Amino acid sequence: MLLIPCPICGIRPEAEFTYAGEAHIARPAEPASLDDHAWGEFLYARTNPKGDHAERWRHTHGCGRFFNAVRNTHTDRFITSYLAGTARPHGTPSAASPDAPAMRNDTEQWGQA
Amino acid sequence: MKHFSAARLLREAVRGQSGWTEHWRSPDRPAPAYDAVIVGAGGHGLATAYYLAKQHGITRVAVLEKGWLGGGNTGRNTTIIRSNYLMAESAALYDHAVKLWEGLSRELNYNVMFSPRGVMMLAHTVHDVQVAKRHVYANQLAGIDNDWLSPAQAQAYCPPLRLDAGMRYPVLGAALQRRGGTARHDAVAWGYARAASALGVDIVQNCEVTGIRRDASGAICGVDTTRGAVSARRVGVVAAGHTSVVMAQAGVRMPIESYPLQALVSEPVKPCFPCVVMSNTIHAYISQSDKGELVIGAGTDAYTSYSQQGGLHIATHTLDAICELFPQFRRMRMLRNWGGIVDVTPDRSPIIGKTPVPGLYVNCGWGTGGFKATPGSGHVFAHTMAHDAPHPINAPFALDRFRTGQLIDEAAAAAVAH
Amino acid sequence: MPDTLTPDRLQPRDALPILFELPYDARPLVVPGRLLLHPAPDLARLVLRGDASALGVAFSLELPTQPCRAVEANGRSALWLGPDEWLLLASPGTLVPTVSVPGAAVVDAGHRQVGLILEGPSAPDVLAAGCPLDLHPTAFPVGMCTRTVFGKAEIVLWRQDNARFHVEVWRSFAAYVHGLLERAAPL
Amino acid sequence: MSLRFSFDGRSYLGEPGDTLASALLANGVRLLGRSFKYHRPRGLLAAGSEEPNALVEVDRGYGARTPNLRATQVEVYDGLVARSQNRFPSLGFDLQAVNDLAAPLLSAGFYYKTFMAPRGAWAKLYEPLIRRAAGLGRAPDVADPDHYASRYAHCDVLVIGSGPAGLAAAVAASAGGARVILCDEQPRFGGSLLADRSARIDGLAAPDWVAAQVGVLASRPEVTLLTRTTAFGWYPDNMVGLAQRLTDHLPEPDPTLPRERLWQVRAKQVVIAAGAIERPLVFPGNDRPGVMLADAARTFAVRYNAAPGQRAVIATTSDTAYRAALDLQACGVEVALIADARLRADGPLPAAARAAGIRVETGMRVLATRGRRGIRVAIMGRIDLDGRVRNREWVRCSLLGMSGGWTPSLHLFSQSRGELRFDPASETFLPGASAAAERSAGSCRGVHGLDDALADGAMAGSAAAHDSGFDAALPAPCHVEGAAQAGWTSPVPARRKQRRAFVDFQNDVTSKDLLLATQEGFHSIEHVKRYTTTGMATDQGKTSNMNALSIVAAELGRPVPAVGLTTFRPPYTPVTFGTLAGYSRGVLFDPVRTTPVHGWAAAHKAVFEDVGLWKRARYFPRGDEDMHQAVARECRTVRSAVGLFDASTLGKIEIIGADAAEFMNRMYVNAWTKLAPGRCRYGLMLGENGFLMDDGVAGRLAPDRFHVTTTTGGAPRVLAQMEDYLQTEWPELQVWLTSVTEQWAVLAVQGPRARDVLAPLVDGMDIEAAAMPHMSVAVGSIVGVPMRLFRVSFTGELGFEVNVPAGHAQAVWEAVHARVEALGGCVYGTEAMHVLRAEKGYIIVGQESDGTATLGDLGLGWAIAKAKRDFVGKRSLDRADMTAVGRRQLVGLLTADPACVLDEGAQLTEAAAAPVGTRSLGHVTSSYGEATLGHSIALAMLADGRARLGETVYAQRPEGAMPVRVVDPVFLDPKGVRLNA
Ligand SMILES: Cc1cc2nc3c(=O)[nH]c(=O)nc-3n(C[C@H](O)[C@H](O)[C@H](O)COP(=O)(O)OP(=O)(O)OC[C@H]3O[C@@H](n4cnc5c(N)ncnc54)[C@H](O)[C@@H]3O)c2cc1C
Ligand SMILES: NC(=O)c1ccc[n+]([C@@H]2O[C@H](COP(=O)([O-])OP(=O)(O)OC[C@H]3O[C@@H](n4cnc5c(N)ncnc54)[C@H](O)[C@@H]3O)[C@@H](O)[C@H]2O)c1
Ligand SMILES: Cc1cc2nc3c(=O)[nH]c(=O)nc-3n(C[C@H](O)[C@H](O)[C@H](O)COP(=O)(O)O)c2cc1C
Ligand SMILES: [Zn+2]
Repeated sequence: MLLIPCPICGIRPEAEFTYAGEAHIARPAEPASLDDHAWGEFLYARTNPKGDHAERWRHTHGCGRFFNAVRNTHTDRFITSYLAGTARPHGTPSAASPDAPAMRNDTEQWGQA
Repeated sequence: MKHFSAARLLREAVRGQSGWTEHWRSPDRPAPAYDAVIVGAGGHGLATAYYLAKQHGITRVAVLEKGWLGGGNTGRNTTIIRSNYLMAESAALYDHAVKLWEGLSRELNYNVMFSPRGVMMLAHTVHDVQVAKRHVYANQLAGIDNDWLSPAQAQAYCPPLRLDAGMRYPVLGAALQRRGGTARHDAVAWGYARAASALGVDIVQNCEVTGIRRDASGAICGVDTTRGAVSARRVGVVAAGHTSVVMAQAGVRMPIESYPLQALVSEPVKPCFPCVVMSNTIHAYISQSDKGELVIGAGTDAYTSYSQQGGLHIATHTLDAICELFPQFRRMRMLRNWGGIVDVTPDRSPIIGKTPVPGLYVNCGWGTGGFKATPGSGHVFAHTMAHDAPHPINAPFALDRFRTGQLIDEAAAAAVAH
Repeated sequence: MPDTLTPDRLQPRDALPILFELPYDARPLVVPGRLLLHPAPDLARLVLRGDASALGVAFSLELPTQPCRAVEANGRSALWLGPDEWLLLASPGTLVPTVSVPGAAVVDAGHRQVGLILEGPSAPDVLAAGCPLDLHPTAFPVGMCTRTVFGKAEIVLWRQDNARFHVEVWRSFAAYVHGLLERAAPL
Repeated sequence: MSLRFSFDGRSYLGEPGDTLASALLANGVRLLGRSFKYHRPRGLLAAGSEEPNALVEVDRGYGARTPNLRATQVEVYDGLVARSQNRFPSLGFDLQAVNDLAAPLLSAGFYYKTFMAPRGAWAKLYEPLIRRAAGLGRAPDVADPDHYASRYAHCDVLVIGSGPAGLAAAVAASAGGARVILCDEQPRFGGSLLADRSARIDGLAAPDWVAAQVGVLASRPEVTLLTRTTAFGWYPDNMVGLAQRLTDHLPEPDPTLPRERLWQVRAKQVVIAAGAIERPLVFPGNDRPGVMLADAARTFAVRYNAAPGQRAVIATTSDTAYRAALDLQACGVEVALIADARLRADGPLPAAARAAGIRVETGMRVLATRGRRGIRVAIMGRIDLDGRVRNREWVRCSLLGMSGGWTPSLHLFSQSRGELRFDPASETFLPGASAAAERSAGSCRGVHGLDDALADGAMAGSAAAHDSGFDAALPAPCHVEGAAQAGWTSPVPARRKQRRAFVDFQNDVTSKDLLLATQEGFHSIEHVKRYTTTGMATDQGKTSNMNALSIVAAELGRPVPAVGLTTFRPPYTPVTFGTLAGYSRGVLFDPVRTTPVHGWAAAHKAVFEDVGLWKRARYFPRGDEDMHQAVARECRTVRSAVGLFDASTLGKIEIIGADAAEFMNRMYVNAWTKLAPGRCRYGLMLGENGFLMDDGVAGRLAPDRFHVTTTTGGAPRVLAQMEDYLQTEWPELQVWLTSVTEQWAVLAVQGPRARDVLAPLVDGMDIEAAAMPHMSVAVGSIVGVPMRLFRVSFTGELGFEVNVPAGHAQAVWEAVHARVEALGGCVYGTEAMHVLRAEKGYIIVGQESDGTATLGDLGLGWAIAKAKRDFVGKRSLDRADMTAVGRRQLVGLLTADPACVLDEGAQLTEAAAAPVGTRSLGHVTSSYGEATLGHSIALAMLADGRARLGETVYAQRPEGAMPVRVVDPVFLDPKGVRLNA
């Protein structure tokens, strides 16, 4: 059972959380403007890196908040966590992903990843 | 390759086993060029190489494996084999595999111990019954054996099953596929490796693919590995949990997430469990291996990971489910608990086919249930790589379906795990 | 059609002619010298969401803004459950049935959940049978409250005293939580 | 005080503190088990949890039978009943021992090479035979009568192992007030000190020093002491699983006590002080009863006062065995010879042995042993450089104590993902870089001397306390006298080609098997393991893995670390399933959620069904009605009079805030802006993938307040999806979501007399059609209880859903029920509800739809507010496949035979004949008998269904195909006259 740093409540056991997939895949503001390929990428394509991964969690059985975290998927160790809607903190290593995601990301910094 | 048989076993017994030779060649490094390269020496990759050589005459093939062959999910799964899937596309794919399983030991001259002892899927609620019957009828129409059993019939087939009134989840019936069963997972990898090697395929272990090369036109021209570069015009990625990592080397983002999936075995006991039992409502499945351990699995951990380990709470939940179904096993003991990395697609169906990159093929997304498909998957994937076009059976499983929306959503359709 | 329906009448349970039913067999459980498990007294409950100060004014109680802390004043308690979420507990009949607070939401949860009290030196250990939080007083001091899990149920756990916990649980999970506490109580 | 126990039906006496192993040894019993494959007679190899041979079954009667327990861990109590396993008919005479003669045929992996013909023979013929031969003990066959406990625990420092290193660590760690848990798998703390008869620590004999330390620890309030507690597994973030055995050692345990308890310990720091395991020597006949680890022999003699033999030969490659020899001699065992394979042995211990008059030979090793069912002779000799044997000598003995050095216990360290480091000097792996907040101390990191182990433990303990935030001064070093000093030279490798010398005792893996595996191309140690099964037995290779590794490495000509160990995995020793399952059992397995009127329903003989975690009343049989009859009556009553139904399990969410309607617009396909307060709408929610996710009626209570209902099973999912979008996509919306599922109980009153039922009860409310038309909502009270009243219908009848606070539900239910009865109505359950809604063509999410159905497929496209720019799932609807021809669409079916009730799930085909491979046109989703309409009805998803209205297709049944006419799914009152009454 992982220990997960909720940015609001502090470090708490995994049993209180729900994993919610890769972070920073913002829903397009105008879905209708995306072609099928871009929409398919938004819905389904994931970085799935072996290494540092920006991901979403919800402290479901705690404060109820969704938040973002960077976790190393090889060691399962959390590196940092931060409030939903905020940018991935500077200085956190970003997993190399050669293809920029097709959709808009909500942070400048993540756009590269 | 020397033929395996009882007679040979006897001969070797007499002369002190001195005549046995290596099951497969172990080249230290890959040759500079091949007609086809397979990334990943799991069951699917090895089977692909075997069928490329055997059925399509493409023998200049390398299977590159970053660890030891068969050490991925092939070596760590609960070995359940069945084909009673709901969607016609899936049923066709998995039944293609089951038919190959039935003759596989002889085909490979390697006893993979395919044991059609029956796979029974329990229904605990009225909704389960509806779902199970829908499977049964769909399978029967497709010519795939799957029978609906009353609780008493289920217990007759699997005497350890309990029908006590006081159970939290009573057994309301079961769907039974008699042709389903188990096989010896390691032997599947070894048997394919041996047969492929005998046909000229190079299996190079401890050789990790670190880059995928593309020529000016964007087409595949080779791979980089920890043991040197290899040129090839056809590369098939069969890397299971690591698919996203390998495909990223070619610049392709995949609809895949990799989750830890745990399994465990008990201490070995004398035969006490005749078949495979799965309960998707309670979330556990169990069978007994030839050696006598109860082989038990359940659902994945909740987060993506490449750690090959998961949380203790998964094992405890798995076992509370097993003990609820089979309270007599409460005093049995867990001997070993391990994890694999399963590659999960949004519709829980595999991806087998071409990619946007010419010459690059992918076979992945088998998630928690691809062992059963090993022979069929290798067979149709070899066809795809040989012809640069899918076999009719894997045509529906194209990567493109995530654009068109033509998903093959077994999970959503039936809430059935593997 | 009216623009807005008349608000629900927030009725304290004992103000009604009929008995409130507890969803489990609520006999107190005693392990002498170690543990007492009994139903919490009858309570009115409101879920408060939104603007803390507006809600504080409306309910004449300064809501805690520090995470996972409860405050008690004027005979009512406010438990911080999330950055904009509090559970307000009060004796029956003492809550003004206000449902409309600007910039906030108020929902009656009086019947959604029930309260259990665990008292005695063993209380933290018995809770540890299903709650993965560290309940040592240094980690979970008096006055701390939080949603968490207990076995396969969600609870709200509030430490009222070193050896006294208040547990809130949705009513249909109460029998389970009570049953598990009872099973774990002998230690 | 002696304890009476039995083994294989014979009665023996033991002493308190005995294990079954020591007690049997003391009684002169040396044959304790049979091996897995060859059924070779086996005695004890070890004295602890690493024992591979002596596996027994313990039977407490009352169904509590446990297989595969190690005799070295079974504590003797008065009345203990133990049996040997894996033998027939008896341990002494085992017919399957013929396997041993066939050993050349049964070489590693033989089964992969044969049994392949004829096709199918494997499963029918060979496999059953192999299965019967395999396995060890017998699985229990009745439900386990015992129960199990579980708890989470948290500490600053967890210390695993209570030998000198562990005790010193625990004392040091707890000195400054840190929370410390000390666990040891043995019944007593002390580890190796319990078998130490010569060492004095700070002036105390070893056991007394142990007692003093335990006393100190017990006096510290923040220390938890756990004996009989195995640290079995290391999980992420320093979660360590402990299995505590509470009653197995008791003659008559209090039945209220749990048998075992799982501890899930979250430790800030861990000190691993798990000690080391002695390594056997590999020589032919090394598995005869009487051949055991030298330190085990010493432990039996010193700690248990159980002489493991009368005349001993000690064969060793290390100094510690000299200590064993000396102690055995002191306990009255004749030590005939110490044969040290090393060429020199001049340490203090060899000197002491020589001084004690023991014959010591260096450069000598065991070549073989002789003896039926137990060693009688050890054949010793020297081997020169070209492999020839010299000085062969037969030494008569009943005990052969062997020592190939010590293997530090790295199991938990490795599980914590620490890196192993090979130490060429001792030919062992040692802990290298840590990956978790842990440190190793004592023997398990190669610090073997007692004084060193004590100092190492103290240092580790205080460092761990320091790292978890406590002041921790290093205690003064202990003063140690008389202890065995560590030290050995490299273990001498096994000889290459020799007759069967056992490496993995339990799985009968010999050095030959390992060589054969490498010969056959299995070069990875992981392949060797799987091909030979070495290390895969219930001891997980504790005594064998290092020997296997060195044999394979030598054969491949590679350095040991280049070959490497196989992966360590939990558990350290086997853990009972029940312990891991804990309290989960029956009603504590999964919460049983019941509605506030459950008690009433149960009292009125409801038959319940499970829906998610809920129990729902399925039907209410009267007299001897079966389900079919009861449901038919309930349906007829609703259609003709009125029915009362408990719909409390429906999910309910209160959506409040200035932007509530906008939020609804985005979450649901429908338009909400214009819905007036007091009105309801049937809402449909998609996943972002465009498929139907959930449905339910939403009532607008105020401009800024909606009361939304969801399906029973979908409630958590819907709320989670709403929260997700609200928090992460549209945080600018002022909306709050609160689950009120359990706040409101829901009483559905449905049928032509529904209004008559409620009118007198609803405290002055006007519920006539004009004031409360279909799809409206009002707030008021009923029999004095606050109420939200919805006029909605899931039956097609005039209907209301009365929402009352759950605590008052039963009282309101009773009041309403009295009216229902008075008006000729009845209660009905979920089954009748299903029939009634099907007659109206209303779908059930999860039954008609299945996660692959679009609204178009379900005939619900009308609900989509076309003008909305966006809502969740909208974009996906434009994908090619979502509107393709040939999709399955919801239709009604009428069977040619009106009495025929199709099976749900039945497949539909174009023609009556359906040879294998016939394409399915779709399937029956719901199907019911002739309850009210006089004929059966079915709903189905049918390819291009709406274009087929009026056509006949065929439903395939085991009895034969049934022609069915495709009709509109609304069978009853298509104009909604009844509904709007
Ligand atoms: C615990 C568990 C239980 C399961 N139970 C079942 C079951 O009961 N029934 C069932 O049908 N299925 C089951 N499965 C799923 C099944 O194991 C897999 O779907 C199947 O084995 C996949 O085979 P594969 O050959 O594709 O993958 P793998 O066997 O994982 O092979 C992929 C190989 O690729 C290699 N590789 C990765 N990256 C690189 C690289 N860069 N270079 C070189 N090589 C690389 C890996 O090392 C690995 O050996 C289970 C899985 C797990 C983990
Ligand atoms: N010189 C040598 O070669 C040699 C070899 C072995 C032992 N020794 C002696 O052993 C002592 C070393 O002390 P030590 O404290 O390191 O080891 P130890 O063997 O005294 O103690 C280890 C303890 O750990 C327990 N244990 C092991 N794994 C466990 C687990 N997973 N869960 C719970 N308990 C577990 C064992 O039951 C044992 O009591 C020294 O006194 C030394 O003289 C010496
Ligand atoms: C079907 C099956 C049966 C197994 N039986 C045993 C067993 O009897 N003993 C054992 O130690 N491990 C057994 N294992 C587990 C392996 O030892 C090993 O844990 C697994 O292959 C994963 O590899 P890893 O633990 O080395 O990562 C079994 C694995 C499988 C898939
Ligand atoms: Zn939180």
